[in-house]
This record gives sequence, structure tokens and C-alpha cells, in this order.
Amino acid sequence: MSEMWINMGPQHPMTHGLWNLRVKIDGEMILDVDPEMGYLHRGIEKISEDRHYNEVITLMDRCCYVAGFSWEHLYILGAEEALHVEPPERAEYLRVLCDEFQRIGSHLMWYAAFVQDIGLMSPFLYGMRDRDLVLDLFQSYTGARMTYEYMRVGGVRNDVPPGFTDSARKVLDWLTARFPEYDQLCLGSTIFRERCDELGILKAADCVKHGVTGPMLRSAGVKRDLRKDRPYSAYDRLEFDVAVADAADVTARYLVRMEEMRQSVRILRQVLDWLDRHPGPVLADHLPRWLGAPYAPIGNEGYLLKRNYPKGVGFSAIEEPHGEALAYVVNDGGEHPYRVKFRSPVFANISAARQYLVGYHVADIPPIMGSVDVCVGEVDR
Amino acid sequence: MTTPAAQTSAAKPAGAEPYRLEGELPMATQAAVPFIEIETLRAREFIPAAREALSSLIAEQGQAKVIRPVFNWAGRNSLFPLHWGLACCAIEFAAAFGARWDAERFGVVPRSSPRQCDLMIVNGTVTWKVAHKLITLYEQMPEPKWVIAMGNCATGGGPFRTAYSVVPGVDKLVPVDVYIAGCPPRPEAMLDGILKLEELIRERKE
Amino acid sequence: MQPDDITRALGPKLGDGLLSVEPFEGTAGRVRFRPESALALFEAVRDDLRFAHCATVGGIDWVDHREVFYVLWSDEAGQYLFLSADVPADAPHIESAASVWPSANWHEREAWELVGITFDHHPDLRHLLMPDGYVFHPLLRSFKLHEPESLEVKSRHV
Amino acid sequence: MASQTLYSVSNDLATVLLNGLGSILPGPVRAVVTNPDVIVGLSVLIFAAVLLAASMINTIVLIWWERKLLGRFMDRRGAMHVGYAGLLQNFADGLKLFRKNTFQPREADALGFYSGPLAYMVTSLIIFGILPISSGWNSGALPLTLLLALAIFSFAPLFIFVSAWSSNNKYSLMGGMRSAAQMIAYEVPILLAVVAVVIVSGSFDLSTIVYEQQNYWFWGPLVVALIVFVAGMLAEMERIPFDLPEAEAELVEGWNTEYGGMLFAFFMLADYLRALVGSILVVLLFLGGWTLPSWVPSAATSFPLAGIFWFMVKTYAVFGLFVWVRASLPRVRTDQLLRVGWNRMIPLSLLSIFLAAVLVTVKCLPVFGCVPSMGV
Repeated sequence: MSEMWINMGPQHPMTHGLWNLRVKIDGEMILDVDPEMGYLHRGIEKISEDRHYNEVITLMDRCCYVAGFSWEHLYILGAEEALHVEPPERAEYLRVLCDEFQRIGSHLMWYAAFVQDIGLMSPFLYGMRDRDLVLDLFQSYTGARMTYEYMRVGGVRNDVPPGFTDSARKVLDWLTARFPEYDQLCLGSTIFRERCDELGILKAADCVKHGVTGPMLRSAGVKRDLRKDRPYSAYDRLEFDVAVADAADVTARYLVRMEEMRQSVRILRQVLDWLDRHPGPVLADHLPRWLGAPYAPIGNEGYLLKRNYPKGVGFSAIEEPHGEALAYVVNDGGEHPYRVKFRSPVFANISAARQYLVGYHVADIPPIMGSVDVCVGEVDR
Repeated sequence: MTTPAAQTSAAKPAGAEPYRLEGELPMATQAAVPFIEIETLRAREFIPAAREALSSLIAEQGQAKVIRPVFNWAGRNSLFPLHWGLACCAIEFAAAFGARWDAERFGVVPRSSPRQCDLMIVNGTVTWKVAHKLITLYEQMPEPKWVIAMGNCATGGGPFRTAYSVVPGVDKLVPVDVYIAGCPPRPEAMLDGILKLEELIRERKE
Repeated sequence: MQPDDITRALGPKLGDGLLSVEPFEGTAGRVRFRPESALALFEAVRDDLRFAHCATVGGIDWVDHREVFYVLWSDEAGQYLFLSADVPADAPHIESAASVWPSANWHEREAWELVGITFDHHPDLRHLLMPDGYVFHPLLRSFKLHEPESLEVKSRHV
Repeated sequence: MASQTLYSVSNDLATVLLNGLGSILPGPVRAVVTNPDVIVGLSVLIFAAVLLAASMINTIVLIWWERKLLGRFMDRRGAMHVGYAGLLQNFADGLKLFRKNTFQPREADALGFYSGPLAYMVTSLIIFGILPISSGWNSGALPLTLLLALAIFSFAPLFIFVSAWSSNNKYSLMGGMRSAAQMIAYEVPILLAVVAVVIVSGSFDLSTIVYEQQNYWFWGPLVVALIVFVAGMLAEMERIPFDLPEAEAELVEGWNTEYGGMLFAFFMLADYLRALVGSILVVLLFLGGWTLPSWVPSAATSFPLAGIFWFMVKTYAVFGLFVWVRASLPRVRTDQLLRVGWNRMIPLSLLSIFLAAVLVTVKCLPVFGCVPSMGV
């Protein structure tokens, strides 16, 4: 058979989102790939320039829809630096709580999507089932399952309800008991190992060269985790290990993500203990009313006044479930951010697609791209 | 029905000779009269009337009382949505097929090929870049087909309606049957939208 | 790594291509440079300062000029580094960093598309997020978003 | 009572019907109606109608069984709102697909596009005409039914490939090629595994093979052949882990990507017809067909149609096993599949032939009692 290009997407079961992978194949072999993004480009960076600082949080939830909290956190850190605001300590722990539960939720969603890519049907349901438990927790203190609008410049919107820590511990216990089950369904299956071992290899040098970060980088043996290397919020006060693997293949990425979920459980237990012992305010009290208000009072007189904040730029970097996410917030003293620039980890991970796809079979595309964990919302923004 | 038979019978004087049985027809001498015409002549009075009566019977009685309700029952109980995810709502769309909500209880099974679908759930923000692909997918779906605009973005652009790249509502592109509010709608809301669509199909009149 | 270290390492190589090195909270510093000496700076930063990971490339429209910034990360230093160059608004172009850091490829495509900064000798400078043939650069300050009302009216006439 | 076949029953029925009809009709017409050729024609029609109805209803119930089982494996409930426990769900699906607008893609080849699904469906249906379902209930009395069934079973790749090729879609084409490669690769081990059964039972007739299993079922002595046969059947039925031709993740819907409406329903039905045939063959060849072990109380086998009842129970249980596999295993890759097929399955099936030959030669099985002599 001669060479031909096939379009995988934008509507294709492999993509898990709205993008197009153009693949040049010869029979079943991949000769070249060309990812085509932008089908979900919503202009978040541009809209942010028309919004107040707290209103951008709404967009951040929808930027990466499986890791809304992480992106809220990312933006808030940048905005706080640009606006020179310090959050109270309890708010920082609450943010870590959100982040780590979000990491578990995101990885469970990844697990559900990934196992479906290699044809495992039941674990998809198991992953979604356990993710719903995490979302129930989110719902109990933010009121929403996916789009929270919970963090605020200078803290978080509200404290967790009474009894939250106990129910959170129950969920953690349940999840801890489920992890061996997941492993057995995947690693315990010979077919899984046959399919995923030595597949989609991207060595550490290539990862760094092509900007690949997150679990993909750690699966290549590089121990880079911004929670350790450049601690933000309360991560410098928490104990955890960075999950790494050596093989740099799909199985290694699976192992890294599974280990990250276990480490998240470990972090969360510490955070929950801390929250039990240290009650306190969750929103900085020296904020002007419009910035500190729990609910943005649209139409309020004071809200519309021109603010003269000290000029500044904010730069934040967090370890999102997918990798290294950066935010660059420029504050020119007005009421809107002058420019917001986000760096999405999946953006860079997809841009290296040629490096880890060429040379494998067409049937390998779903597991490899599944192991990249594509979230198109944050790629296209 | 009328054209060949009517012309030839008009050429002959009607009623000039009585119709005879098939065995007595002078086939050899009247070789110019084709067999089909004889059949038509003999059935001339009966067929149109019977057809008319039957069709009206089917149209009025069967169609309304039997056929349409049966097919509407089948159509509304087996909605195959297109398996695609646009944005945030796609995650809730997936959650609706998860263990807790299990949309398959209602016979809703996502199919990957638009040829096998009869329901397009637009679950997310539609950009101008994907607009023509969406229309193509819609046109690839065979009739009868329905569209559900899931979430605020598909309904009217949602929080991104001012953006330069976003279609403010998918009803600018394809006809929408059911709108589901929410950003994103919960899986219950999506199931409710599907049940609303089932009510629409129940009352379908074509 | 402090701004002084960076000045000491880069100064001799770049001469007056290096404008200044400012402290920038949370990073090793912000290196301001002339766009003409971009490639030399990139190679020096990558080889001498060991910033091997180019996290992102972006642009800001300051109306009278445009700023290109690069965010780099070094595993050895455990720090981020900002590079930024001002390019004129009427002819915004700078040398592409894709030959130094392949990861800059897509980020530069995005910056070209959204902020309108041309990257010379870029291997593949075409549209990434917007459809082919899109002529505007949406992240410029002169590009105004629609008001919802006007959009409503417009779509009715389409 | 002499051995009955479905055909002989329908022949009796047609004779009674037409003779009764002839007795009340005037002479010349009676001669036409009671003509033996007419009786044969009517009995063939009755035979075909009964087979069609039985196999279709079984297939649709089989789909329901799979959906409910899969649901339970996945912590959910499956279809449950249409009819009792969702039993009518698949009828609704079928009716809906019947109503759907059928069309062909612009560049598709009409002949292949329409005839492929029909031929696939028809060949799958024909097999039911020769499968025995209970003692004295052969569908049609034919020698060499096993061979014939497998021969018809192996028509499928041709029609799949024709329909895939003619729908002019890259995904369809790749699915069709994979399907052809896979089915041809797994025909061989299936046939070799069947040879082991034939050696032990001494017959190519499915009824005889079941009759030989009255003392002990073949799955015990021929466990290697059973494994090869079940794996091969999984590949032939294109079910996970061997569902590459329809691999949802990379090829959108595989070779039926371009098919919608009734043609898609044909593919669906034919797939499950083949799954039903596969399960039935496993039951017939290895699980004793409609027979039960001797320790089962006679009350379980003495009610009317007990043979058919137990046969269906076994068939659905075997299909449940296939569903269990589907719920818990990932999909393999094309090259791995072919490697397993040619490098593992064929040696294993040869081994099973050797074992069967040894068993027959030694004429004694310590566990399962004496093997009947060849008798041929």
C-alpha cells in the first residue's frame, strides 16, 4: 500500500477533545504526524484583558476542565504577585487541598480515558465512579462539580464545611483501597504489558529539548517537580516524594501517574490534619472590598470605580496534573490585567508528537496519545 | 400510472369491444398490443381505487394509530449520540455514561461514526474553526436526526460569547431541538435534556 | 543564580546586545537584550548558563512597541529566567529560537499568530490556533472584542 | 420416536396443512395443492421462517444479555427502561435503524456497498440451518455438518472486505484489511483444533459428536483444543481482545464506519449471529451439547424440550464467558495478533491433535473413562 495521510479528528474517539492529528501512514506504520490544534481556541487570554481580576477565575476553570483548581491556583498566584497581596496560611493549605484532590481527579479521568484507548472497557467506568467521589467533595464546599470559582485573589472564597475532613478521609481510604485494583486490571494483564511496554519512548534529553514536562518527563527519569523545586503555597511544609520511572514508555507514564495519586493521598492526609488543628481566616482582610468580596458584586458602585493598584508583574509556576504550567500576569495599575499569558504543559507535550509517534503502528496512537493526557482546553485556551 | 395506459386506451374507442378472457384474446392478430397493456386494461378500474383506498387507510389510520407511534417509540428509546467532546461539557457528557448516571439505561449509546447516530450533543464551545466540521458531521448523520445544545456555550456562547473565535450559539449553524442550561450542566441535566427530546419525538407528526 | 552572575556570564559575549539584567521576583532575573543579538544570547544562555528548557515564548503589545519574552528553566540552578526584547511595532520581528530550543517552535507560532511578531528563520511559521487565512492578530490592543449586543445584531444579518 | 429434524417436522406440518386444504378444494386445484413439489416448497418456507425467527430473536436477546452483563461488570445496570429490564431495548434499536434514512457515500461503489452487508448477514444465517439443537432436533439432516458450518463461517472476511473496500473510507479500508488478515490467520488453528474433536469422536457430524459426549464431555481430555478453539472464535467473532477491525480507539468504527441505518443493523445482527454460532459450536464440540452429566437428577432432564433448554443455557453461559473476557481484557495489536495466531495457536492446535491421537490410540483415560473406539 502506498503512503497516505489520514485525519484523526476533530471528531475521533482517540482525540478525547477537539483536535486533529494528521498521520502519514504506510500500511500500519506511522511515517509522519502533524497535530492540528485550535479547534477549541476561545481567546481566554484576550477575554481576560476585559475582565476584573476575580472574574478571570471563571475562565480559568474552563481553561482546563479536568483540572480547574490547578489553573485557578496558577492564575491566583500570578495575580497575587502582580497585585502584591498575601493570602492567609489556612487559604494556602486549602489551595493545596484543592490542588491535590484535583490531581487525583484529573489522573482518574486520565485513567478512565487511557484504558479505553487500549480497549479496556470496565476500568473506564471504575475511574469515572471514583472520580465522582472526589467531585462530590468539591461540590460540598464549592457547590460545583467542575467549574468552581473558589479561589480568590487574597485567599479562597469560603472555608470547608464542618465534617468535611472526615468525609475527605473516607474518600481517601476508599481510593487507597482501589489503587491495587487499578494496577491489577492494567499491569496484571499480559496484553497491557505487551501493548504498552517500550511504546512511545521519549528519552529525557528529548523531553527537555522539546519542552515536555510533567509525568512524561518524570517517566524518563528526570526528577523535576515544581512542588519540590520551586515550592509554592504550603508545599514546602508537606512531605511527599516525587514519582519517577526510568523506562520513558507508556507503562512508565502509567506508573508515574499512579504513584502521583498515592503521593497526593499522602499529602492530603497531612493537609487534612493541619486543617483540623488550625482554624482561621481564609481571605486576606486588608483587601479592598471588590477584590475581597466572596461573591463579585457586579453592578456595585464601588466595583466600577477605577482602581489604582501598584503596577507590577506576576509570574507563577505550578505543577499541574499534566505538567509545568506558568502564568504571567501584567498589571498596569488598571482594573483589568493588561496581559495574561499562560503556558500550558499539554501544549508543549503535543508539540513533540512527532518525536514519540513516528515509527510505531497506527494502533499505537491511542495508547501513546492517551499516555500524554491531552486536555485540549488548556492547549488552545 | 396514467401516461402509457391512458394514451393507448384513448387511441382505441373505449367500450367498442367487450373485454375478453385471456385465452380468447387474438394474440396473433393483435401483436401490437403489448401484454402489459392488457393487464393494465383489465385492472384499470380496480387498481387506482384500491390504491387510493389503501393509501388513505394507511395514511389516516395505520400511520397515525400504528406505524407512527411504533416508530416514534423506537426512535425515542434508542437515541445514539455522536461520540465527540468539544469542551468542558464533554467531561460531564462522559460522566453521564459513567457508573453513577448510566445513560445507557435509556438506550443512549454513543457511536463514533456519524452515520450511525441520530443525536448530536454539542457539548461545549463551538469555534469558527470547527464550525464547518460540525456542519459536515451534522450532514453526515442520516435522517431523522436531532441536536441538543448542551451547556451555555453551545446555547449562546456562554462566558466566551464576546471572544473573536467563538460561535455565539450552535443554533447559528444547525437547527437545535433541546437546549440545556448550565456551565457545565450536571449529568442529571443532560439526561433530563434527553428525556425532553424523547417527549418531542413522542409528538412527532411526520 | 543572581542577576550579577548572569551579567558576568553574558556581558563579555554580547557586548551592547545585552541591555540590562533586572531582578525579578521568583526567578533568576530578567535579561533585557536587543533583538539583533537574539541568537547569540540564546546560545550563550543555553550553553553557558545551562538553561536547557524553554518553557514558553510570548508577546505583549505595549502599543508603541511590542515585547517578546522567553521563559527558561535550568535544572542545575533550579530557577526560571526571563529574557525579554522590545521590537518596534511597525516591523515586529526577531530571530527564531527554534533552532536553539526546539520547544520554542509552537510557542513562536502562537506568538506570531496572536501578537503578530514575526520570527525570522522559523522552520514552520503557519497558523496554529486560528484557521488558515486569518489575517488579524487578536492579542493586539487595537483588536477590540465584540459587544454582545452588536454581535447579536450582526449574526441576525449573516 | 425416530430422530426428528426441524425439516421433517415442517415437512409433516406442510403435508397436513396442504392435504387438509386439498380435501376441501375442487379436483383440479387439489391436484396442484397436494403435489409433492408444492409440499416440499411449503416445508422449506416453514423451515426457513422458523429458523429466521428463532435465530433473530435469539440474537436480539443475546445482545440484551451482553449489554446487561457488561453493565453489571461495570458497576452499572445497562438498558433497563424499555420493556421489562430493557428486554425491548434492542427491538427499539432495530426498528429505529429500520426507519433511518439509508444512503450511500458519494464515492462509494453501490454494488459492493449494498451487497456486502446482505451477503454477510445471509451467510451467517445459513449456518443455523445445519446446527443440531437437541437430541432428535437437527435443523436439517446432513452429513459433515461440522465441516459445512465452518466452511460457511469462513465466508465472512470476503464480504467484510468487499463492504469495507466499496465504502471508500480509509478507516473502513484499514478495518477491512485487518479483518481479512485476522480471520484468515485464525481459520487455521480453529480447523486444526476441530480435527482433535473429530479424531476423538470419529465423526464430522455435529449430532454424532454430541452423542459421543454422553459419557463425558470433550473439554476435559481436549482442553488444549478448547483453548485454541475459544481464542480462535474470539478472533473470528471480532470481540475484545481481538476486535482490531472495529477498534474504536483508532479506526472510528472499523469497517462499518460508513454504514448507517438498516445496513448497519445487518452488520450488527450478523456479528451477533456469528457470536451465537461461535458459542453454539463451543457447546456442541466441547460441552456436550444438550446432554447433562449423569449425576444430575433426572427431573432436570425429563421435562418437555429439556434438551433445547439446557442447550440454550449452556450457549448463553458460554457467551457470558466471552462477555466477561470483553469486560476485562484490553485489545491487542495487529502484529501481535497475527504473531499469536501463527506462532502460538497453530503449534498449540497441532499439539492438541497429537494429544487426541494419543488418547484414541491408548484407548484409556484414567480420569474420564474409556474413549470410544474410532468406529469408522
